[in-house]
Parts: sequence; structure tokens; C-alpha cells
Amino acid sequence: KSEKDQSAGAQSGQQPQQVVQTPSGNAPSCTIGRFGGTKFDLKTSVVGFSQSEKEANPFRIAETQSIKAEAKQQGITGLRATNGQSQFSKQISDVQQLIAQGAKALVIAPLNSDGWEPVLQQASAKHIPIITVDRKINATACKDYVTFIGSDFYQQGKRAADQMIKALNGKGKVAILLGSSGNNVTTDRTNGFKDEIAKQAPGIQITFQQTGDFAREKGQQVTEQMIQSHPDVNAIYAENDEMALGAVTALKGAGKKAGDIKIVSVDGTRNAVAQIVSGWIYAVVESNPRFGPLAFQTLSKFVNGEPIPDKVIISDREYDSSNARQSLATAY
Amino acid sequence: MTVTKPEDRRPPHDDAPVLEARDIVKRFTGVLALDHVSLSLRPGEVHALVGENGAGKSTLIKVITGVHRPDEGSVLLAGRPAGFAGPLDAQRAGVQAVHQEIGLVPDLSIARNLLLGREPRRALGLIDSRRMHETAARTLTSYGVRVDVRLPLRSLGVGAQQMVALARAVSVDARVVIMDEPTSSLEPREVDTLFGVIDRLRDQGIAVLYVSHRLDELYRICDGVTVLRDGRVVHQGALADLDRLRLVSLMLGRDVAKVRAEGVTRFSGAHEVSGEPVLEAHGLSSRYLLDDVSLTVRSGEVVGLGGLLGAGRTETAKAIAGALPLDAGRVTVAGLSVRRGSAGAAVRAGIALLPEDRKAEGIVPTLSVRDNIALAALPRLARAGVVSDARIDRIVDTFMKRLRIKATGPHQPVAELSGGNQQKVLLARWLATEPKVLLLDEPTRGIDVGAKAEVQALVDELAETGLGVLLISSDLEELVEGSDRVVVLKDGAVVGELTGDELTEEGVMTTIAQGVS
Amino acid sequence: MSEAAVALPRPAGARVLTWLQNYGVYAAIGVLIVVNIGITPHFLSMENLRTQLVQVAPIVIVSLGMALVIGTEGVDLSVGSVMALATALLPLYLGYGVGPAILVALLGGVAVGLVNGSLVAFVRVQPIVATLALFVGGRGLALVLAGGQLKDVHNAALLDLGSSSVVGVPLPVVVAGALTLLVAGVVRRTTFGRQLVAIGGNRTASVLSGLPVRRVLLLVYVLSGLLAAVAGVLATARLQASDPSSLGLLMELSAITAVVVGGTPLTGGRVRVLGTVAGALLIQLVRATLIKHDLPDSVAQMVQAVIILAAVYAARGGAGR
Amino acid sequence: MTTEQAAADAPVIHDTYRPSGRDRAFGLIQRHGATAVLALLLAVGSLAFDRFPTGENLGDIAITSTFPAMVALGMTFVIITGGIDLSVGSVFALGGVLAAYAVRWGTPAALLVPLVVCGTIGLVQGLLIARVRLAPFIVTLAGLLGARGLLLSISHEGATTYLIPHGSALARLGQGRLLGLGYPVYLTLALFVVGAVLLQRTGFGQAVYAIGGAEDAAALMGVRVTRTKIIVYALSGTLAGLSGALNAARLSSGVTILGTGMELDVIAAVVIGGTLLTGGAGSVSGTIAGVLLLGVIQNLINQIGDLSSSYQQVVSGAFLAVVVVAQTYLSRARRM
Ligand SMILES: Nc1ncnc2c1ncn2[C@@H]1O[C@H](COP(=O)(O)OP(=O)(O)OP(=O)(O)O)[C@@H](O)[C@H]1O
Ligand SMILES: Nc1ncnc2c1ncn2[C@@H]1O[C@H](COP(=O)(O)OP(=O)(O)OP(=O)(O)O)[C@@H](O)[C@H]1O
Ligand SMILES: [Mg+2]
Ligand SMILES: [Mg+2]
Repeated sequence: KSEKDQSAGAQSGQQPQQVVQTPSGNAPSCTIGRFGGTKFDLKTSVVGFSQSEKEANPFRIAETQSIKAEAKQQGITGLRATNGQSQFSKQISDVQQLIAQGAKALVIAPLNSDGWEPVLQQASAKHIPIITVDRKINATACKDYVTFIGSDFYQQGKRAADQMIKALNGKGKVAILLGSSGNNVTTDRTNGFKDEIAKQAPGIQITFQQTGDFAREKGQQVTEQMIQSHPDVNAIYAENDEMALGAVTALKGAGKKAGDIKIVSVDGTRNAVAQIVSGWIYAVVESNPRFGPLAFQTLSKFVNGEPIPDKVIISDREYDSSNARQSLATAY
Repeated sequence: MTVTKPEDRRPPHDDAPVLEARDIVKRFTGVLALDHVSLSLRPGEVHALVGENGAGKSTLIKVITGVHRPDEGSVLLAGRPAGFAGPLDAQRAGVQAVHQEIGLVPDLSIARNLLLGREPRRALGLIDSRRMHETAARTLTSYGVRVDVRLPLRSLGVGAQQMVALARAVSVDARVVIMDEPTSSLEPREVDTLFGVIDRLRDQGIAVLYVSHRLDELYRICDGVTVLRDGRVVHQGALADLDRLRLVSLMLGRDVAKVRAEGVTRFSGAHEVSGEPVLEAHGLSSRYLLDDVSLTVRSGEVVGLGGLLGAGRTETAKAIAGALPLDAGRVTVAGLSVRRGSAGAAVRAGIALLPEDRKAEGIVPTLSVRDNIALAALPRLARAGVVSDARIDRIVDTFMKRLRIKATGPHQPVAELSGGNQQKVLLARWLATEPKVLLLDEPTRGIDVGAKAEVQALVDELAETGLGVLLISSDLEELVEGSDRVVVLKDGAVVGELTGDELTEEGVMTTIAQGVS
Repeated sequence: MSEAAVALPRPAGARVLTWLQNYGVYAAIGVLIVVNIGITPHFLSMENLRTQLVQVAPIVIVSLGMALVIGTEGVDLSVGSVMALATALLPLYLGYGVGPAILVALLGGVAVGLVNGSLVAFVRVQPIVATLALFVGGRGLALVLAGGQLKDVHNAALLDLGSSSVVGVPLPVVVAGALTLLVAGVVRRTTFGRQLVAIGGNRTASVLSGLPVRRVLLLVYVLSGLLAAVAGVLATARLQASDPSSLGLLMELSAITAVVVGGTPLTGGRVRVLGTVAGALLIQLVRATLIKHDLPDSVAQMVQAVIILAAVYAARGGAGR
Repeated sequence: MTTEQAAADAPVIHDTYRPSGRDRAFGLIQRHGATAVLALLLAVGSLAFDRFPTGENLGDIAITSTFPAMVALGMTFVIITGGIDLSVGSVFALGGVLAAYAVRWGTPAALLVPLVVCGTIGLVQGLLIARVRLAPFIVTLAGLLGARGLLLSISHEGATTYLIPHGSALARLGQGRLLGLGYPVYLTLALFVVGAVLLQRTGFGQAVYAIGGAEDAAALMGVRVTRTKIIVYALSGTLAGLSGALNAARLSSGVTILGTGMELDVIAAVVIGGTLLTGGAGSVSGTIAGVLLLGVIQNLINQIGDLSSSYQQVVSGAFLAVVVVAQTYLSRARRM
């Protein structure tokens, strides 16, 4: 796969659609018959969408918007949306409530990969198809749930590592701004990054890793402490853009210049891409939140009896100095 | 009710002491509260423990019952070292105490307070609440307290709470019962009830340690006496061998002649009453509590408020001070009417209420003596909201001297003071506001003879400067001698008013007995 | 009774003990600084001092308000949400200039304080639940106002608040210092300050003494809201962005901890302003130490727990809550 | 007791106060203010949303409320003694992770390990509070951090989620249903009955109330203050651990991100249920009502449907304020 192609393709629309990575999982084989349900009309049914976190960061805002917009576009009037407000127990009960409200199909953005047992039981008893977006659920596809649409977070970590290796020419000291502890995304993005570094660039040392809780302020504060205690750090890997932007503010405050310390992050928000243009961030690995079209496309196919794959991995773009300026308008 | 007369009292049993305190020393930060104090109690003996405020009486009791650990010395029970680890230990061993500051739990029901720790049980050791309520009601009725025992203790007046505490202590198998100022808020009739109980205890061979500032009570029931002064024993022996003057002089550390010259109550008698009503209360009514109470206090006059426990005296005072929600009624001070139901308005109008329940409604335990005294007068001591330390210091100093408040200094936390001294601090708080009307609810409760006389003299003095005083006291002698006029309440309504020659202790009692509300 | 106001001397040992009880938090800070000088590279530098003071400034400011509230035997859970509200309001009014924008942000804090204060003072709701409503709703409101979006702030005058210095001292630190002095003055020297501790010590007694209890309580919560809003404005200036979703998260716990570690009992009736500042500094130092030494979260949390316990053990004054 | 007769003929000075019917009604509402508000809310919900009063929906509310309810039970005891326990959220999460970790040694171990570990955390907190006399707020705040730290270290900084095998006895315990309600609901109800008996009908319960009402007085009355406090915190830790373990059984995994902010929800539920944060008063039945109130509010907000997450927060804050004010007013309907 080539980055150039993807970016080029993506730039054609104002809002770049998610592009399915190929090959993506097994060949399409999951049908509603195999799942145990019967065909129905999506447009006249209640469809539940369970968001995991408040729509208070660009990713979640774009994700929810995309789902709602696409539902409208497809004429699905019975969309009911809930929000787990970052509390896993609440998300579980939200989904159960959606089921109780007669949802015929569910789109879930899970807060956590494990712990979905009660929901899956209730849903499979009623043969309600579940599509999870952006995070996986640890269960059997086409049995407990239908399919997963999203990025590969481990892969994102690896690609960030590749960018980091490029930025440092294979040698240097890196600090990691971790996401929230206990979060699957954090774990995958960390492991992907570390594995790739260990494999490809033994000259790069990871000398510092502290959680920035995916928040800008925390990223700023941790970076401020870090640049005093670890003045020899050459680069920062931030597991989301917000923390990277916090790090930028901290570096500016400490009198550093753009590019002194290389920053690589994941997400692809407009603010972060803009910082590539101004030279503060070296590269950003995209994590595309616009799940709506793909989710409803897949769901429609499924309820119409067509086979769908057991996972749909989307291919994320990458931004660096070569394409940042052009991509700015299309970043979310 | 029969009260044993001293002459038919049996001589103290001369068995071995049941309880003994030997050479007790107790220090608090900066205070030597007990200095080698020894004391012994024989079965069937009623022993008086007296001394001025802060002499160390309550501290001694707390050491004996294991609340405080002595720094030196030991407590022996029936000749064996007791070493109580806490009050529970002491209670198990048969040493029961009624503490000065009541020591019950206000939010718990009356029945539960009474029977806490020995509730009647059913199968599986579960509490049988029906029997608990029955037992509690029966026990309390026998002490003359008839209330719904399921109500929180808080809903009782202080006097009734005191009776509950007493009943609690006495209704257990006890070898020693210690009472720290049990009568300080009791009526003559309850006092009689209590003395009946004490006589019983004596007959059963139970030793009683009795603390009180009311000297005539001591002479009525006590056999032996220990006098404490500044944490030291200054006298020990039979009470019959000491006359009242000598006892007072021992307590105060002054010579007999001086005490005699000063007299025992300090009320001077009638006051110059200007005739201008300074306080007028019209038709104060509040469901269940007050029924159309009206009274007038003139400038320079001391008006007593008489009545039995629960007659509504405290409520009347609180209503006047804006601290009781009223259904009807009006209060005016010097002709200006005071906004109803607002304590702040009452204080600004010049009404000062010395509350009955010092601990719950009076002192602010986290603050120093100084801050407690200055509290109500703050707005007067401040300019544009900024207080002047110099002015506060001046006022605090004045009142600490004038009321002889015994403390390590103005900055001592008020919670560390002895009960009597806390009362003086509260009085100082109100005097600092230069009030027009002073409502004193049991002002000498728990105050030693010396201080009591001072407070009484002060009341006189204040009245002379034109203040109107409303005096509530369960001490009939104090009430009759201190007041120019006594308004008698019963069941929340005025049933009579006594002046001049009718104003005698008997007169008050008769009015209460005959009064119909 | 012989003399009036008998002054009894206090033995020296007792005085040391009392000092330790009252000032244990200072001792704990001292220990932590000494340890850090020993083990943390570049700890003794101006930049480090600056970083710690700048980071602690919002905590100090919020804690000052919290100390007043706790002094009245209350608690204010809504402070973090107030910070969020302030940060959300700022960019909306920056068009009218920095002054008006800050004013509106501060008014937001005052409004929250008024609601909290009214619930506590007039309706007599228990403070923890009264302020819980706005703890939940306040941040929601902030997000609604901000349209859920984090917004970058570019207004130079506002950013100056976060980055400029007065004679070498960063402005947020100057503000925190000035507010500390002000609040200390209020507590010590004003009727309001004296009354608020009295209310915390014994509300019934305060009512009977004619104190304007409800007015004082209302004002206390308003001040807490106002101070939290000030912290929110400063934090926004420093972050150079308005981030209502995460600004001030868990601030209520930090502030309460700072106040309590600083020797103000949760049972009210006492306020230690300088102790509160020290408590905030202690929290900051602990966090900085753990980050600088790159301890994993699991260890960091446990170490933090131990240090907090050790600090209150050293300052063991209150048996109360 | 003989002294009773001594005074049997004493004058009667207090008339028995007999409450009128209206007073009794007020008293009832006062004690059950939260229940009254809950009933009101249920009625409103049923009228406004036809999907609300269905068995399935109410069953969901029940099972969702079960786990915080169990934690709130322990919290009720703690708060009645005048204390507070901030550690419950972390301990709840820890209990779940421990259960999922220990299930490899069998179901009994999977229940025992969290109970023992979480109970011990509570016990240690109790010791620090009652014996060393540190402030409960601080001790349990340290507990919150410590338990979370422990959880993170067991789960490799949260990277590992231990699973509870399908069909194991533990999983069945968490997921089984009887008459449409999950097993944990029945267990919680049973625990509340035991809790209520403990609180109202045993010496321990009396001690809990007495300590919260006036600790010094309770000590003078011979209540074992230290022991009672230690037990209460140990109980709270144990219940939080049990709740966490059962929740893990329900979810089939020891989810590491649970429990953050749970302490505030639980405290709110207890306080809304009429328990005074200053101690000395409160009831277990009120706590149930408090927990259900919060659950129903959440459910109703979801019923409203298309509310953005920020608005949801505003609405639940407003709901909370209204409920609290209503409950406070009801509780004060009778003045003394
Ligand atoms: N907890 C304490 N801390 C410090 N000092 C105390 C404490 N308790 C009592 N004191 C001091 O010990 C002395 C004796 O007090 P105590 O309460 O025993 O007096 P008392 O004889 O009972 O007086 P009263 O008649 O007023 O009740 C007083 O000076 C008092 O201030
Ligand atoms: N509605 C009521 N509910 C409960 N108790 C009541 C009620 N009405 C009156 N009482 C009784 O009246 C008493 C309140 O009056 P209180 O004892 O304070 O009056 P008092 O005349 O000031 O007596 P004292 O000051 O001597 O205690 C309570 O003890 C209580 O038992
Ligand atoms: Mg005493
Ligand atoms: Mg009275």
C-alpha cells in the first residue's frame, strides 16, 4: 500500500471517507442467515448507537456526527443515540436500554474491549446485529456480534514508530505521552510503537513514559516536568494529538524552537496537522473517525442478506511535512 | 415524696472502700488538672465532691471511669487495681457515671439512649424494639418523665435529658454511681425524685459520688465530702463537721470572715425600675410549645420566669430572641418592633440570649476564648467589615477580668475550659454586645458558688444600669431573690404573676400547682 | 478564686508537639525538597522552581476558596466544573476584548457560587449534594456553551496572563500569592472571616448569636466559585486553549486534599490559609517527583497514597473528618 | 430494677406527646423522602414514555443499580458513623480484577480473594481512622489511589484484562436470571435486609448510630467506638469488593477502567436517601431509594433520546438539584 495514493484519494472529497484497507480480514462470509436473524428494513427500524465518551474532543464529535448524518442521509429515522460519558457501566446499561427500547440493530463505539457479556447475551437472544466501530469487542464475530469497523491501533503505533525512526534517523531518546491507563487504545498504540522501535531501530531508546490522559493540559504539564528532568530527550511520541499539542505549548514555554524536539502523534486533527505546517510536529498518523458511511453501508448489506467480512479495517492516512498543507482542509 | 432527713440517716457503713483513687495526677497541655488527689468511697456512702469551676472535679471523675488515663496514681475497685481501659470497662465493673455535659446522643431516640448497650433482646440476639420502648417508657415514667420515647432525645429539654441520663446510669447493676452536677438543670420536684433514688442506692449499699454547686443539696444527702481547689484536695471528712461558710471558704480559698461578709446570694433585692418597658412580648404562640405568652420587662427590672421542666420557659426565651418559629406573636424592644423569626434582627435590636444548652447552642468549640467572646459583638468592633484587634483585645481583657474567667489566656481553645468557665465566656459574649435586654436561661447552671455570686451581682449591676433582664432559673431561691417580679408558666402558657410580698418560693410553687392554662 | 485570667505557662515539649501538629505539612514539604535535591537531577534550578509554582498556582487559588467553604463545615465539589465553565465562556466573549471576556468568565463562577450557596444556605441541602448537582451539570453546561469543542486561544493579551512575569515571577504565581494574602487577611481580619469559622464551629450558636449565617454561607460559596473561575482563566491562558472537557478534572479532590493536609479539619470551625497553600505545594511536589522519576502509574498511585498518609500523620491535628 | 419503684410515685411532669395523623404522615414522608420522590419519578416516567414501564427496562434498571447499591450499603454504615469512604470506586474495580484473576483457582477462590483483599483494605483504612485517628476523607483518598495502583500493577498497567471463562460457575452467578431479574439483584436485596436488621436490631447498629450522633458521648456510654469504626470500614471495603467481583462475573471479565467517580455517585445516593453526612441518622431503605433514583434519572435521560452528551449532563445536574431540593423540603415537612 502506498501513502501517496491514499492521501491523493482522500483529498478529492471535502470530508474524506474512510477507505477500507485491502486485504481486510477474511473474505466476506457473514450473512444474516448465519448470524441467526432474518432480513428486515433498516429504514423503518429503531437503530441504536452507543457512543462511549462525551462528544468533547474532535474524534468523538466527528464520529457521532458522521453516524447521525449518514443515518439521516439513508433515511433511517429511528436512530437513537446514547453516550456512556466515559463510564463503562453506564455504557453497558445504555445499550441494554437501547435493546429494551426495541432497537433492531446496534452500532457501538465501545469504551472497552472486554466486559460485553451481558449485552451480547441479550442481543444474541433477540438476534440483534451489532457492529462495533473504532474499538473491537473481544468476542466471536458473526456470532456474538456481526463485525468490527475501525483502525488497527497496534498498526497506528507501528506507523508512528516508523515516522519516529525517520525523524531521528534511527538514533535518539524518546519520551512517550501515554493515553489513559487501562485503556485498550493506549495499550495497542504503546505496544505497536515499542515493538517496531525495538525491531527497526535499536539505536532509539525510550527513556520516559508517563500518562497524559489523552488531555492537552496533562500533556503540557508532564512535558514541562519531563524537559527538566530528562533534558536529553530528542523526541516525543504522543498517543493522541491533544497531548502532542500540550507538549508543543510546553516546549514553546520552555523556549525551545520548532523542530528541536521531534513530535509524532496519532489522530489527525486539524490543529495537529496545522502544527506540522508550522514545524512543531513532525508527523501525525491518522485515525479516521468518520464511521457513518461505512457502518451503515455494511449494516444495510447485512440486513439485506448480503455477506459481509468479519472485520473491516480502514486504512488511515499519514500527515507529514510533505502533505500537511494540502491536507489541512480535510483533517477533522 | 419523702426525702430522708439528716437525723434519720444511718451512719456511713464502715466496710472497706469499694472504690479508691490513690495519688492521682493528671496533666493537660499546660494545665495540672489533678495534683496527687486521693479519694475513697465506702458502700452506701454518698460522698460530695466540691470545688470551684475548674478545680478538677470532672477530670477526677473521668480518670476514675477510664475516660482519661492518669499520669500518676491508680484507681482501685474493691481493693484491686481497676485500670479501666475506658468507660465500657468501668461500666462492666459496676462503676456508672452521669457526666456533666449529659453525654447522650441527641439524634438517637430517647429509648435507645436510655438502653444503649443493654437493649432487650429476642431470638438471635436481635433487639426487641417493642419491649425496648415499653421498658424505656416505664423506667422514665418512674422518674416523672412521660414522653414518647421514640422521639429523638434532642426533642427533650435539658432537664428531661438530664433525667434520662440519670435513669440510664442508675438502672444498671452498679456498685458505684457517679453524678457530675446532676441537678444543675433540675426543678425542686425532680431534685426530690432524684434524692429518692439516691436514698435507694444508699440502702442497697451502692456508693455515690456526688458533684454539685448547690450547697443545700449537699447537706441534704451527702455523708462525706472532698473539697478540691486547683487540682489539690484541700479538705476531706464528714460533711456534718463543716458548716456552710467554712465549706465555701475552703472551696474559694478565702477566709471565713470574708465569705460571711459577702453573703451567699449576692442579690441586693429590689431595683430602681424606671417604668419604661424595654421588652414587650405579645401573644407568642407556637404549636405544642407556646400558647399566647405575653410579658413585659421594664428597664432596670429583673423579671423571673418560673415553671416546671417543660413549662416552656426556654421556648419563651428563644421565641423572644427570634430563634423559634412562631405561629403568632410580636416582640418589641424599647417600643420598636423586632422582625419575627430572625435571631439577627433580635440581636441588632439589643436582645441577648444566654442559651440553656451551653455545649450545643453556646460555645464554638473550635475557637479560642477570645474569639468566642468577641463573636456576637463583631459588627460593633469592626469598621467597614475589618475588625480591630486592639478593640477586641480590650473588650476580651475587660470581661475576662470582670467575670474572672479561668483560662491559660485569651487564646486557649474554649473547649478546654471547665464547664463553669465556659458559661462565663458566653455571658461575656453577650455583655460585649451591650444589650438592652438580657435573657438568661439558667445562667448559673454549673457555676460554682463564688462565680454564681459574681454572676448574680452582675445581674443586679446590669439591671441597675438600665438593662431589662429576664431570668430563668430552676433554682427557686435564686429566682425569688433575684427577680423583682416572677411570671409563672405552665404548659406553655402564663398562669400567674407574682410581685412584692407574694413573691416567695412557696408562692411560686403554689401558683404552679394551682395554675390552669 | 484568686486572680483573674490565671496565666499558666505551657511546657516547652508541649509547644514542640503543638507546632508539629499545626505545621507538619511544612515539615513534609521540607523533607520532600531535601530528598528531591538528593535524587532528582536539575531539581535545584530556577526553571524547575518556576514550573512547579506555575503549575501549582491554579490549585492554590481553588484551594483558597475550598478552605473557606470547608471552614463552614461545607465542601464544594463544583470547583472543577467552574473552571471548565470559565474556560468555555472566555473565547465566546473575547470579541469584546480581554477585560469583558474575563469578567464574564468570573461572573460564571459567581453564578455557580450563588446557586450552590442558595441551596446550602436557604434550602439547607447538605453541601456535598448541593454542589454535586453543579459538579455534574456545570461541566455539561460548559461543553454546551463551547459546542463541545476545544478552542485555541490566540488573544495576545489573554495569553500574556499565562506567560508574562512581574519582576521575574510568573503572573499566575503573582496572582496566587496576592489572593493568598487577601484571603488570609479576610479570614484573620474581617467580620466575615471570623463569622464563617464560627458558623463552621457551631451553626446553632452562630444563629443564636445573631450572625448573618445565611448571608455568610452564600458569600462563601460565591467566593469559592469566583476563585475557581480565576483559576480557570489562568489555566486557559497557560494552556493557550479553552478545553472545557478536561480542564479542572479532579480539581475538587486536589483542592480538598490540599486544604485538609494543610490542617483545616473537614468538620469546619477553623481555616488555615497558609497551611492550605503548603498543602497544595505538597501535592504538586509529590506529583512532580513521581513524574520526573518516570514511575509507572501503578507505583505512582501507591506512592502518592503513602505520602499523603505520611503527611497527615505528621500533621495529625484533627481526629475529625 | 428496684430503683424504678423508688420513684414510681413521683409527680408526672411531662405529658405524653401524641402525634396527630397529619404529623405521622409527615413523619413518614420525612423518613422516606427519597422513596416519595422515586415514586413520583416512576409515575412521571411511566406516563411520559411508554417504553419506560416495561419489565425489561425496569429489570435493566434493577441490575444496573445492583452493583452501586451493594457499595452504597457499606457506605451507608460508614456515613452514619460520621465518616466517609472515597476508596469504594477503586476497590470495586480492584475486586473485579481480582475475581477474574483468581477464577483460575476456582469459583470459591474467585469470590474469596477479592473479599479478603478488599476487606483488608477496608480494615487497614479503619485502623488508620479509628486507632491512629487520621481523617477518614484523607485515609480513604489514599485508599482510592492505593487500590487503583494495586489494580494497575496486577493488570500490567491496565494492559491485561483477565477473563472469566464462559459457563463457569462464577459467570453463571453473575449472569443468571430468575423471574427476569439477575441473581445479583436478589443477593443485593438479601444483603440490604441483613443490613437493615444489623442497623436497626443489633447492638452493633446502635453503636453505629451513637458514634455518628455524638462520638464522645457514645464513648462515655460504653460504646466500643474504635472497634465499631474499624468494622464499618472493613464492611464497606468488603461490600465494594463483593460488588466488583459479581460485576466482573456479569461482564465475564475483570474490566480495569471501572469505578472511576463511583464514590461520588454512591455518596450522593446515600445522602439523597436521607442519611446525614454529619452522621447519626440515616437508613438502609433510604439508600436503596437513593440508588434507584439515580438509576431512574439516568434511564429517563436516555428515554428522552436525542440529547447531546453535554446536554445530558446539564439535564442530569438539573434533575439532581430538583430531587435534592424536593427531598430536603419533604424531610423538613415536620418541624420540631
Ligand atoms: N481536655 C482538656 N484539655 C486541656 N485542659 C483541660 C481539659 N479538660 C479539662 N481541662 C482543664 O482542667 C481543669 C479542670 O477542669 P474540670 O473540668 O475537671 O473542672 P471542674 O472542677 O469539673 O469544673 P466545673 O465546676 O466548672 O465543671 C480546668 O482548668 C480545665 O481547663
Ligand atoms: N410537640 C412536642 N413534642 C415533643 N415534646 C414536647 C412537645 N411539646 C412539648 N414537649 C415537651 O416540652 C419540653 C420543652 O420544654 P423545655 O423543657 O425546654 O421547657 P423549659 O420550661 O424551658 O424547661 P427547662 O428549661 O427547665 O428544661 C420538652 O422537654 C418536651 O418533652
Ligand atoms: Mg465539671
Ligand atoms: Mg429550659
